[in-house]
Amino acid sequence: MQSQLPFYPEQASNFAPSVDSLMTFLILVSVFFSAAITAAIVIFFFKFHRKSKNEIGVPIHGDMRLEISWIVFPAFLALAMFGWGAVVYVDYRHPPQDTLDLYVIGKQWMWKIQQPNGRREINEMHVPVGRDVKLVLASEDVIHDFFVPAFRVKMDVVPGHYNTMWFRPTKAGHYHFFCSQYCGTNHAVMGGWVTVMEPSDYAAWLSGSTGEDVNPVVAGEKLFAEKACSTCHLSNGTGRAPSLNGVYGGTVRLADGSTVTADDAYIRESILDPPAKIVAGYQPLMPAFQGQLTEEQIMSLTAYIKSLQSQPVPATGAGVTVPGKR
Amino acid sequence: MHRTGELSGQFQTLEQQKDSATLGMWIFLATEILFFGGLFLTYTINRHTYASMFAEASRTLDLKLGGFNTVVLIGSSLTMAMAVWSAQVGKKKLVTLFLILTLLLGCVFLGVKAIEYKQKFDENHVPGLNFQFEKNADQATNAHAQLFFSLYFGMTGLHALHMVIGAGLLVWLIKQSMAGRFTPQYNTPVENVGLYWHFVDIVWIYLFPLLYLIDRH
Amino acid sequence: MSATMSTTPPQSPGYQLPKEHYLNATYGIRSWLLTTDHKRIALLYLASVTFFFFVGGIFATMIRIHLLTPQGYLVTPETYNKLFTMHGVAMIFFFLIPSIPAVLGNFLIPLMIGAKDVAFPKLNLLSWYIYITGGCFVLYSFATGGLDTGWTFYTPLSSVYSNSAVTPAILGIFINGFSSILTGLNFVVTIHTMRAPGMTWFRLPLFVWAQYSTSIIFILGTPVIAITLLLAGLERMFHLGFFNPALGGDPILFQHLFWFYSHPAVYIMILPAMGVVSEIIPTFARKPIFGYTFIAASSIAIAVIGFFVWAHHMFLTGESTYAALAFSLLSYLVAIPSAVKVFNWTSTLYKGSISYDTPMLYALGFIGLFLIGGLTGLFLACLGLDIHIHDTYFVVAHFHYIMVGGAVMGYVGGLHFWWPKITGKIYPEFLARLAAVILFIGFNLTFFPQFILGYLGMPRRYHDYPPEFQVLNVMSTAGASILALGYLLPMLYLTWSMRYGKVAGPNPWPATGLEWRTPSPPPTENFEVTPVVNWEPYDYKNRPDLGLATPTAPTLAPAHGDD
Amino acid sequence: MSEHIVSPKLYLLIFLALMVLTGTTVYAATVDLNHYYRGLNVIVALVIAACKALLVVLFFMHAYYSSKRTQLIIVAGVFWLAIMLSLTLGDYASRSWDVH
Ligand code: HEA
Ligand code: HEA
Ligand code: HEC
Ligand code: CUA
Ligand SMILES: [Cu+2]
Repeated sequence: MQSQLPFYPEQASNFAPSVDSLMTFLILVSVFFSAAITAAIVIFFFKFHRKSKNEIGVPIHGDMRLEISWIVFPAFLALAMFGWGAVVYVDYRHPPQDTLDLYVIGKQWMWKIQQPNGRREINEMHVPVGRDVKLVLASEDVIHDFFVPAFRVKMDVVPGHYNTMWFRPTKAGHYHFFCSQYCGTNHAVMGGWVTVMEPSDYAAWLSGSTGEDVNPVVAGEKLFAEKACSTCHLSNGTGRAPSLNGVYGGTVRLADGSTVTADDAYIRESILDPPAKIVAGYQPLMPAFQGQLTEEQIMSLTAYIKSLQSQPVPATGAGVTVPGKR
Repeated sequence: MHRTGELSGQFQTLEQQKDSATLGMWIFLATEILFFGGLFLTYTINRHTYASMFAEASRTLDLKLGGFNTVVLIGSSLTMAMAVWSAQVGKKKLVTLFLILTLLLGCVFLGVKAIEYKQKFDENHVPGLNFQFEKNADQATNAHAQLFFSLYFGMTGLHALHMVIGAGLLVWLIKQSMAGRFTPQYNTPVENVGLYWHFVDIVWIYLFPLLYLIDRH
Repeated sequence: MSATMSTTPPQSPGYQLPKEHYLNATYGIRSWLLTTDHKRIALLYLASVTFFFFVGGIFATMIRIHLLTPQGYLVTPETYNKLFTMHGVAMIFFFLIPSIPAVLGNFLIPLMIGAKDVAFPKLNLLSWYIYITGGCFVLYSFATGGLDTGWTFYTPLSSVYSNSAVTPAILGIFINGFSSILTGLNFVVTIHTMRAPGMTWFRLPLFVWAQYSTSIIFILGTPVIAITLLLAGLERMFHLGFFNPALGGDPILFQHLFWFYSHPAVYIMILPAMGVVSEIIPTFARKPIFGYTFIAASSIAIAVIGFFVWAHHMFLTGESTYAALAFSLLSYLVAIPSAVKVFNWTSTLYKGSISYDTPMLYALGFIGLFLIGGLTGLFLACLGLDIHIHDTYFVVAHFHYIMVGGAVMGYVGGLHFWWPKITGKIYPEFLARLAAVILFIGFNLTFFPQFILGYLGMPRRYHDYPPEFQVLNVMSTAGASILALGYLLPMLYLTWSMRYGKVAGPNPWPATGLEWRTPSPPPTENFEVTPVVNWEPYDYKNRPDLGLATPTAPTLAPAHGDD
Repeated sequence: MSEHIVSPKLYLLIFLALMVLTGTTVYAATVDLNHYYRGLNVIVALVIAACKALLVVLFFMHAYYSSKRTQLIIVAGVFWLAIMLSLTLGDYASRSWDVH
């Protein structure tokens, strides 16, 4: 996207102004030091140019006050840079509550994006303007990186665990996103476009979803039966495994006495590597599913488990069964 | 470490030459700490992530053989130290004797290690070669157990490689010692190989509990 | 302390080369390939690192030509990826890391401290052979399938997914590591035990301090990259899982291990160049360096603190926020000693007697370009800003400013400065100044536009980019062709001068170091008699032997107590 | 470098101490100490190993009698290892503090 200002890409998210003013501050400091030192060199050049062949300079060995001041003064500036940068970064690493969650899966060399209602996109991402958007990032193979210059945000997409990033689009439009971590042959073309829409347009676009998209909750429910999760995880909690109703987002007590928050990463780990965190009061019976589920399937299962929040517990205690399973 | 104990050209005095050799050896050992350090870091992170799997896998190792080897290796450190002492006090025969003893103990260690490796091979516990942890272990269990055994072979293998190099150095020392080269004035090679040998011992002192002794209860 | 020194003949034009020196002491290929003379080993390194600079430079040229147009017409994506990887590997591991230490360091450290050779001459030769062996492995990888992992070898791309010749390359770098370790070990021992009488620690030339600090990193950092690459190599060969998440491993762990070495390694590249600059500036300003102790101590500080900052390359990998905060703060801490150096160099010019011989041009160019490179390092270390500029061309510009504008300029400047000592001949001054200016201009044109490209959002390692970035890319390529010409010139006239240059004499500048108190080129054993040092470093005032005017009458005043 | 000659008796003593410690570490591993404090088993194993290593360095390798310079090198090696381990593990440990 060509910008109006030649040295800045377009500003289209809440982070863009903060990053740009940080940039301005650092440029000012840099210009100050570069100018001061260049000026000193040039002035000394003319003033102290060797006049005769055998001339020597005035022996000056040093000056303690100068040394201290040029240690302390830059140190203060450095602290300022660090502090300001830290504020922006900490904000970036801590998504606010109540975000619009999109799932992003990177694989050589394309991006798969899933909207909360299950609508899927490839190398395209639609988001509403003014809403806090959180991306949950997963990779099927190597490390990728989701980068939107106009939003001034990027985050590595690391196989084996979830990273999250967030932003709030501030301006409707069409913006480039790139893969910014080298990932093999077609790394350079592993990009696409983010479309920022007015909320009403976005809602319309979402509902215009074609029937082919499988709702992840439905897909997850199906998998839950197929992978026989449902044989242990009875929804009334009478089975060998804890009921998953209302687990997501809550706090789980573990066998070793510690507690964790049941977020995406925890659910993922519980599925792939159950012995890592054992729920208090249960045996480590659950088989590890590592290597048997794709990132997409894990996300569907997670979406399903997440949806169990609101579902009433079936009165029969028969657990969640889906008619027509294999 | 100069072959004959004469002064080599770049030095002014024998004192300086010896000083340099010792300093060089210690610096080399410092690099070795960091070299093994990378492995220990990898080990720590994986053991933390897969704690129960590591414990389970560790229990398949032969504690008796491992313990025996620990005793053997520490014993060889003792004989090595004695060899240095003999050289320092000028007992030329004893130097040779203790060096040979050290070499023998080193070989015993390597022999036992070979037996253990053979067992692993028979149990399909060698990563990269049809690794199968237990009969019906699922994919994830296999992968995590394989991590343990990769580290086991990586760490003990590198350690064994150091032992082999040490054994080579010992052979070289023994030859010189038999020619009566080492005297109270000139024994830097014995001392320096000694330092190396003790270092290799220390590595094992850490490997033994980390690999063989995870939650043996 | 009286300055009674009688080794150097008085300055007069019409020097003759000494009859016998290290170059003509013995003849024949064997006398070179089996030499244990540190000066000859330095020349062996000179030839081999120059070769790798060519190799890397040719890849760089192809990169720049390919990037002339958005779609790129020169090579396929696979090939492009191999180009920048092989460029990075050749330049970093086989050119820049060994360049100043193994060439100038090897040649000069014994001369500067008044020793006959390094402490372990055979080990020194062995280092070179190890380097060559490692180099052969890497060249083998380049020739048979190339290497397309990026110089950073991130897993699981390098250990599982790449189809190129990764294993031999990893082995080559692994082997090469031992060359670095042995060189570092040799230097530290030499500096500790081989100093001439009177050469106290605080009389050491700053170049030696810089080499000492570099050696600390060689010794304590290199083993970690060795083991890391070994693990990655084993993972690739035997399908193990240390860093492969599909098998339970952790790719971030690889990055920690990699950068634990590779960040300190950037100081391996810059510290020696800083040492060179610290020699050149007092010589051409003809006065003691400003704040000797601070410059010496800052080298050590950089070497040590440099080990605490590595994860600033990993701010966006998902490392913990707390770790990111700590590593960012520490990165700012390591900038302070660099700042101290810059300020002290500049102050040294004050009230100097400044001449602008070629080495001085390079030194001043170094200050300017290193400054920009270093300051933009602060942008990258700034957490909030790195979110945007990480892995863009901003990073590429940052490190070329420091490594090409800084380290390579320092190396080329140092080569000019000590060329008379190495060969006994003087290079053509006019051509040399011209080349320095061309390099300066070409360099800035090549890499300044890349800062802007980066901020506009062009990711690095792209063979194909959106068309709006084209103008700046064309500028960069234009600059690169000037740069290539700039490098061609010194290669030609330096080679030419070896035969046809004017005879230099023992101390053409004149400079104060011990290395200038022996004939040029020096005899094999360096000094006819072991020198005794009884003057302070860079002390022009109390050195009547240099034949320069002194502000006061040339009495043999005490060496210190002047201010 | 003044050379210090350590008596064989001391060597033997150190060797015996090492044997005792080896026995202790094996025994300690068979007792469930984690029960008292999470990870106590590993901590005990590592403390014992550190003691053994210290004995070897100080006496078999004569570091106890060596120059300050030699001791500094040892400390540096261990210190750098500590940098690597602590900062890396610090990253891993503090990731879970980021609960939001
Ligand atoms: C010789 C090589 C060299 C050197 C010396 C440096 C020096 C520095 N580098 Fe750089 N760097 C690289 C080579 C080098 N770097 C390379 C190769 C990469 C990319 C690797 C890859 O991914 O391929 C990289 C990447 C890199 C990153 C990661 C970027 C990213 O991927 O997102 C960061 C982040 O913090 C960084 C920071 C710094 C800092 C703070 C310094 C500091 O040491 C700079 C200190 C100097 C100064 C600051 C100038 C002088 C100071 C003054 C005049 C006073 C003013 C000072 C203050 C106000 C504090 N560098
Ligand atoms: C010491 C280190 C060093 C040096 C000296 C250089 C030198 C140069 N580099 Fe750099 N470069 C790196 C280290 C270095 N580089 C690293 C580590 C990377 C990252 C790799 C990665 O991402 O994995 C990189 C990446 C890199 C890129 C980014 C690629 C990408 O991300 O897609 C580019 C693009 O412009 C580039 C250009 C150049 C140029 C034009 C030079 C010029 O300065 C070179 C000039 C030299 C010559 C041209 C040879 C000598 C001249 C002659 C023999 C004259 C005759 C020749 C001709 C007429 C052609 N380099
Ligand atoms: C053989 C029985 C079994 C099967 C099959 C099984 N689980 Fe479990 N699961 C358990 C047990 C027992 C626990 C509690 C102990 C633990 O944390 O490992 C558990 C814990 C969990 C948790 C953590 C719950 C919490 O309260 O924090 C999640 C999430 C989970 N399982 C998901 C799944 C999914 C998804 C599947 C299918 C793909 C599945 N499980 C299949 C037995 C099973
Ligand atoms: Cu995906 Cu780069
Ligand atoms: Cu760095």
